[in-house]
Amino acid sequence: MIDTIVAFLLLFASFFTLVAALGIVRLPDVYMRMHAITKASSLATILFLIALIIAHPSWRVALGSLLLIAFVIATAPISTHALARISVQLGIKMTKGMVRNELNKVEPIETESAKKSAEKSNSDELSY
Amino acid sequence: MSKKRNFTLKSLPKRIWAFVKFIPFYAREMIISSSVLAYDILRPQQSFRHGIVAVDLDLQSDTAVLAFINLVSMTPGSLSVDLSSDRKKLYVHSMYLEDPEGFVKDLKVNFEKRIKEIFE
Amino acid sequence: MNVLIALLIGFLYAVSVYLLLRRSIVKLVIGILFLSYATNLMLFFAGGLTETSPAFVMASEAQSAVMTSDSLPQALILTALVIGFGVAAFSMVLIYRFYKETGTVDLDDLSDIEKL
Amino acid sequence: MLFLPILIPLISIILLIASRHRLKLQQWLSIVSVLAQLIIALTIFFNLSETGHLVAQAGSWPAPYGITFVADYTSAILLIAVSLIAVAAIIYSIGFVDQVRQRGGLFVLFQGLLTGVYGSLLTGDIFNLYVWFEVMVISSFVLITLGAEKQQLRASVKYLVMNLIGSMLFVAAIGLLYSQLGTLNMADIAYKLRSEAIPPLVNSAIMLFFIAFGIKAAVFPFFFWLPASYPTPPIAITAFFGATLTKVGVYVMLRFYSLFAQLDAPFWQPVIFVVAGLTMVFGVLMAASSYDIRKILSFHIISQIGYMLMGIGLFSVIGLAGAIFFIVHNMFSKTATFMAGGLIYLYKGTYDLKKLGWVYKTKPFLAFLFLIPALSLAGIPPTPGFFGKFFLLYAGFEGAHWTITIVALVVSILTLFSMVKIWNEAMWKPEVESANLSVKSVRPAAWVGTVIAVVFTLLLGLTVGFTYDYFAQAGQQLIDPMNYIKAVLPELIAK
Amino acid sequence: MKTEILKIAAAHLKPFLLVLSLVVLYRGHNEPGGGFIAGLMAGMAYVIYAGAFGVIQAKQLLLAKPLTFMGLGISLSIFSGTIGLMNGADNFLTGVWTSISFGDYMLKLGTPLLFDLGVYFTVAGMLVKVIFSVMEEDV
Amino acid sequence: MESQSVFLNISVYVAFISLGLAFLAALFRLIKGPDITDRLIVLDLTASSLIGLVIMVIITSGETVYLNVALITALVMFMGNIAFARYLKKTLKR
Amino acid sequence: MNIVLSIFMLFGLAAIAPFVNQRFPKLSGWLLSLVPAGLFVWFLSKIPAVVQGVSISESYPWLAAMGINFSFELDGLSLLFALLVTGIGALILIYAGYYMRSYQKTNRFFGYLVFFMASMLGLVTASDWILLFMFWEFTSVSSFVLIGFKHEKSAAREAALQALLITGLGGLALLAGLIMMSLPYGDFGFDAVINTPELFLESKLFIPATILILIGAFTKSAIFPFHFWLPGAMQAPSPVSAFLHSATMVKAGIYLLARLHPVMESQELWIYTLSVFGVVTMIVGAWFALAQQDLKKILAYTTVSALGTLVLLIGTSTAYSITAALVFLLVHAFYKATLFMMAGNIEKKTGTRDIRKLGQLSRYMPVATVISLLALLSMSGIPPMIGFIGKELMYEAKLNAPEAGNFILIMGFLANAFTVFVSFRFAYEVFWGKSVAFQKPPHEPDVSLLTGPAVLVLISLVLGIFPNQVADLLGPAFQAILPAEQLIKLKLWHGFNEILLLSFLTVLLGVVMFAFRAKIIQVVSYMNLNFFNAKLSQKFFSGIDVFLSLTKKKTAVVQHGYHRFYLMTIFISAGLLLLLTTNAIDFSVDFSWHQSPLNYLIFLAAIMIIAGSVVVITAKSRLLALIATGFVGIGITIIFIIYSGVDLAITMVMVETLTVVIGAMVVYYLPKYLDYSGVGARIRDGIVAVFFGGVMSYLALQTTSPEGMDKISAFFAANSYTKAFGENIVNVILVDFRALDTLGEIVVLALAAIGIVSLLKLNAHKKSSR
Ligand code: NA
Ligand code: NA
Repeated sequence: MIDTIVAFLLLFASFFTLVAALGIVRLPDVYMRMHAITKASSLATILFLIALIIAHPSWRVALGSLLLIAFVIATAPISTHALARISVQLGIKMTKGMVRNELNKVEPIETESAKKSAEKSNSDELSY
Repeated sequence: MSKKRNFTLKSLPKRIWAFVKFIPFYAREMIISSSVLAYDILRPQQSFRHGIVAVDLDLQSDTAVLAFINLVSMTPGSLSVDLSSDRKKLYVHSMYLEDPEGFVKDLKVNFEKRIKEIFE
Repeated sequence: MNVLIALLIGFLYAVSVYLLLRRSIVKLVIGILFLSYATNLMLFFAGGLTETSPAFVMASEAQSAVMTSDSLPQALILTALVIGFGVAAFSMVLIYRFYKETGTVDLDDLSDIEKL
Repeated sequence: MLFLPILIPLISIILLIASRHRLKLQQWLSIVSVLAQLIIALTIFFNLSETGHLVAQAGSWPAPYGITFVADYTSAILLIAVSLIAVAAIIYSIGFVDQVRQRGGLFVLFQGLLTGVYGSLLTGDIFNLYVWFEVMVISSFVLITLGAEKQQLRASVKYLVMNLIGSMLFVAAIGLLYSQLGTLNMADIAYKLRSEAIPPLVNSAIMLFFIAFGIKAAVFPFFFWLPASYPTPPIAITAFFGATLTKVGVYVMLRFYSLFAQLDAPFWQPVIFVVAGLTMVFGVLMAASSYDIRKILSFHIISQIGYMLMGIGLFSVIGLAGAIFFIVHNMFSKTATFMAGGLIYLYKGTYDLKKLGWVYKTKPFLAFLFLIPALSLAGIPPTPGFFGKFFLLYAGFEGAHWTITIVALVVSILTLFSMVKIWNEAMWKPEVESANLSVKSVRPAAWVGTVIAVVFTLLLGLTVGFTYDYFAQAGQQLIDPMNYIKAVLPELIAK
Repeated sequence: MKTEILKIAAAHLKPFLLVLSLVVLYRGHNEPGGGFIAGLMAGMAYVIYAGAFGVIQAKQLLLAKPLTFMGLGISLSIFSGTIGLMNGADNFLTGVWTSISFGDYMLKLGTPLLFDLGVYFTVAGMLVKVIFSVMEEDV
Repeated sequence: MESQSVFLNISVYVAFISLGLAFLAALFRLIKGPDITDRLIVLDLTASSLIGLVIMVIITSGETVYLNVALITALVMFMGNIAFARYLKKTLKR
Repeated sequence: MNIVLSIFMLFGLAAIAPFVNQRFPKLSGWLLSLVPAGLFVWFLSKIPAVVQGVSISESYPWLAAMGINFSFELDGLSLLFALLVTGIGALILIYAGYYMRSYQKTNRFFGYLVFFMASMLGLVTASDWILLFMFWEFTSVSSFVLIGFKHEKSAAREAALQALLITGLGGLALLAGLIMMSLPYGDFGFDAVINTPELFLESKLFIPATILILIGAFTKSAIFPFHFWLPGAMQAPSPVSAFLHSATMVKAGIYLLARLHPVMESQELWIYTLSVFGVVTMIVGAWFALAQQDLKKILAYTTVSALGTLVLLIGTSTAYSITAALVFLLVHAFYKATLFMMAGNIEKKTGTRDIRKLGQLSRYMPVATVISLLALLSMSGIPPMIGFIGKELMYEAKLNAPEAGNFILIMGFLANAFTVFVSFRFAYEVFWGKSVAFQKPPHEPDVSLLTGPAVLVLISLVLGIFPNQVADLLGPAFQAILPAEQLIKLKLWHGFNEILLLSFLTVLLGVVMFAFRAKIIQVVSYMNLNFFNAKLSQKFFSGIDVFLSLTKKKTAVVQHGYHRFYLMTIFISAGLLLLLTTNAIDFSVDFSWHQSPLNYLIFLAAIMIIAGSVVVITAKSRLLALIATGFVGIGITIIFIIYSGVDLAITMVMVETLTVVIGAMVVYYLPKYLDYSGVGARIRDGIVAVFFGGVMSYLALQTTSPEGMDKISAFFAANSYTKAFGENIVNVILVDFRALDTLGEIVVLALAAIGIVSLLKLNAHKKSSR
């Protein structure tokens, strides 16, 4: 029974892994590929972890797996956000069919004060 | 930088309940979003109406904002791209932007409310 | 599969040598990284390969004879890896400063140092 | 006690980091530290056991499992030599090196280098040796780039890459050897090689080791990095490098030859001789055709490494004693010449022989300071250089190794030539008026350091009658490493 | 880089990573982990923070200068090694163990753990120092 | 796992194969690009594939200590992403 | 008082000589000469003992383990030379005290001169080969600094270099020869080889050792073909020429030959070599003296000739020849030192040494004229000077030569006649001849300048009349050289015999030649220019130049500066060296394969590694290359995961990512990739890469551990929990079993961090220029 559940979970996980893989190959622009990574890939990881918990039930595994699931959920959107944002800033074009882009014109990229304070710290009389 | 949270002991059970309710919702959203994605990826002819739209946020605490961002990214077709420096405006990329206004409204109604229940 | 890994080791050495022989200083540094890959793999391989039996002794079975993978090469590679990290970080910063001072990334521009 | 040579510099590093904003304190700390190192080195030397060994196990784990530190006459002698040279080098650096570099970590890196050198000299474990080598190498990387002047950076790239290749081959060699013998302890390896059939891969592993050490020691055909890099940092650093880095490479070759390679001497001896001869010849030819004091001296380092290798290849008591003596002599003499060269630079603003001149006329004492170690390098008795050469020639003729011995003879006349060249051009020639030289200020510590190094050089030569016994004992120990093995593995041998 | 999302994330992640790093450090003797890995994790917490808020802010968050951490780390490692010297002059780095028992659970404490703590500090300090220095080149 | 069902066995192979394909897909995107962020998301996919791979290794071998590898991979890749984003930010300023 | 003390007194004197000269610039010569004069007297007092055969010897341990000691012995030969060194030395110091006044920086001159004196005294009294060699080298070095005393002149520097290199070369040959000679004894004392020469004579090293020792002696004593450094050495101030380059140092080679003669006298190699080189040098020196115009060069070439004569006489090895050699040694020292000093005086007073610019000096400096004439008479072998006795003995020796006597006689006759011609020419052209307009009329040299010459000439005269006064001294010296025979009795007058006839004919020929001097000089100059234009000295320097430019070219080939070719050399040589070691290895490979899903992961890892590498190599963007590097790293991590390296995999992932991250941060500042290499270069590099990779693969294939091998890691597994209280063996190894490695490792990290900061923040150049 457990074997079967694990097997199914693995198959699902494999499926979403393939979805992510195919997505990164087939989807037309970088933004959409990020969707594939964020969603399918994270889901696959989570499914793998659940399969693990079921296959090898122990506190240690459960705790570790849950921690990992939490971490994946917490960080995957953050890193895609960072990449998506920089893609916009780099001016990487979206593919045809774009309806609107409200991000283009806002947000100056850096502030003068930060630059100045950075220079100050650079010129510190600093030995090694 | 972190805003004051109106955190009270009284509201704690309510929040926990909201959180518990949130988990299956989140799981469902994830599965749906991935499945939709799977469909889009597997179909031979791809065409999308996509773009980036701004969503005005009413969330107070950073944690809530973070959770919202997270949720948006995990739901079908949407991906958080950027947050304005006053943390009032979230820019979201969507793969299915047939109706941008409707999309924004959907986000606010469906997700922001739930997040608010948990964190505020 | 031993043959495969041995060939991989050779392949990594070859890639490393090829990269080290480039004129670009960036490739030189990447070549160093490859050299350390090849070397670590060599050390790992030479220590003997044991599948999925990590070098752990459980408290319960401490008294019995334990069969684990050879722990020593792993510890050695770890040390080498860490040292390699320090050196690699230094190398990277060095090429940065190098470029800043000399304005070139072409190693052939260095050939005048030894002019007698 | 055997761990003190690495502990003292390590603790000094911590103290130096803590006092990084107070230069004076750093200087004094460094001097005190190297003096303490010297005392420890002497203590170790005088506490060697009846068979001339001193063994300690890190973590009290028995050999061959834990890391062994071993001192025998060879390592103890070199320990003393290095700490002596460190005293001179640190004092010299205080006077010679600019404040920016002194504040920028010079002293920490010196101590780091010393840690690595002492560790390499004492360890009896091949992987631990790699670690100390790396400590040494990273310190030298930083020292060679310290100050980040254009020339330094240009030179450091070659230095870095060659040394890294050496390190990597070193690790690969450890892997090969471990796969065949299952141990890392040098004595254990030596014992296994002597008690069992030698696996065929062992020679390949040793060759990899020798290639790695050969790169560090700047041996033919792996020496290219040295002339490119040594002349670029402040000469105080170069002097210290010349005295330590390459010598440790040779020391390790000596050790490995004694413990491992001598078992297949018919294979190794010719290899060593060919390499030694070519190293001598190439080094000296390049020195002869060079016109920069630092370059001439750097090329000489290469050439003289060849002599040390020759001693290894000869592998007789006198030959090995000669090799060790040559190492020590070269540490002192070469450092002293570098230091005197540095003083010339401070007064004249250049190392270029074509621009230099008149030192003999205007700074006779400096000329004299240069002369003594230069005579030593040229091999004039009773300087140590003569005895080093003498031992090697004696052992060469004794062992009927004609070719290498004759090469050594011919090379030494060329060495004399290049020394005279420096003398004629820098000391005797009238000042070249067109050379517009900026004269830097000379702090007295630079003089003191030079004088110390010169005095060490002289003393080494003058006391050879008293010290030779120890060198001979060192040679004897290397020829028959059974006592070494017994000292490290008492239980194993008892079985 | 100043993304608000990242700032929020980094602020939330940092304490989590630091605690996690301590766990990894402590467990290192029995499970994968140990001073080096834990040290890198702790360092990364600050690296991520600096990535979000900038080096200057991240620096202000440090309890002491990275170099001090490195010095402290090496000192700790050496010190842990010298404890063994009480039992003999050549017992450098010899493990000295003691155990505290909480009922059934025995907490084993020994100098190797102290040694690992030294590694932890050194590595963390090193990583922070290096990455911050590189970042400072051009904020 | 001592006695695995055939189904589980097959699904294990399927999982390994799909993970392998994911790596290859990542490789494809790495080579193809075209933009720099395309190449960076490859790191993400590689990381999650590696995590999946590690979990599969645990499932098949029962060596739970490998879980740490997965955890750290996740952490490190996250940091890597942020650092790269920062790097790209700098190219913007040029 | 003993020998060592006497030598040390002189070394001590050398150390204080500069200060003495500084304090008493007018009196320094006289003051300094007191010590050698005193030593001279002390050595004189040893004559009786030496005559009686009492050996005066001292020995102190030096490198006793190798049979090397501070051993000194005063036998007849040593005493003879010691007297020459101290006696002439004292006179030279007196002379130099005045002579050097016109020079600058004379303080160190006196130091060097006395240092040389001490060295020379050591050389002739040492009875240990290595000790002798040490003093031998000392004399070379002091000769170097003295020849180069006027170092602002490039000619002086070159001459010094030339002399040092020639004598240094000889020194090395000598050292090698001495080592070879002493090898059978394991002892470097004279006694060993002199008492039991068979051991050496029968050793297979005899021939090379002899040749090497001869090279040493010949270079020092300016024997053909090494003679050319001596005329060059005339760059030295005259006291130096008088002392080192006529009376003492150049005799060191002769001393050595004499020393070894008892060992070698029966050896044909020795006899023939000495005879042949002696004859050639004798005639070559005399010939080249004929047409010289520089007084000191004339004297230098006659010195070469005299040195050749001495070698010939020793090589002839009869009672006559050795007696002749000893007498001629003295004779030559006396007259040649005198003449050099006079040449110096003349130069000092007239400002030139060119014989064509001199003349009529007898009008200005009669005393000097007399002294010079007497010395020239001695040189010409005309009675009553002792030179006559010397020449008589020479002829006698040549007549009695065991082989080729007639040839040697004719050559000796010619050489002597040439010497007579040169002496007459010297005397005539300088003291009479045409009158020259001097800028300022020269006058008689000062007393200090004449004391030395006068004393020496006087001795020459007295000994010529009462030759047997020296027999006491020469007898023991003779015994040291040729123990089997007796010194021939010395007489000024042998009656009318063939030898007297020869002497007469010699002078006659010299006089006849003098009569046709203009023609002869013309002919000789012409021949020198067209037939004997060897110009060895020039050839020596052009040889050095050729050598230097050649090495420079060769060096440029080797040390070409191109980093990647260095690396190529390294990899090719490393690969070849490794191949050298593989002949014992048989190529048997374990192709075994066992079924497990994990095994297939190897292929995945392999694909990732290979594909990633291809991307790295072909990448046009630096960042792509870096990311692909990380990709390869993950491939390797997978291998670690499959084969149980848990901590390894974790660390690898972390380190890998951090490295790539740091790389990206840094690479950003660097310019974009450029295509530097052409297809040819790529193919060539590819071949090198495949070669080295192949060798490493091959080695990796051989690493299968022997069956049943004990590994030390078994100990770690067994004790990790029980003794070190840890379940993670790898970690226990890192923090306990091999904590020392880890300590080193964190030191590396700390130093790397310091280095990185210093690279980024330090700029010595900018700060110092500020
Ligand atoms: Na080196
Ligand atoms: Na040297």
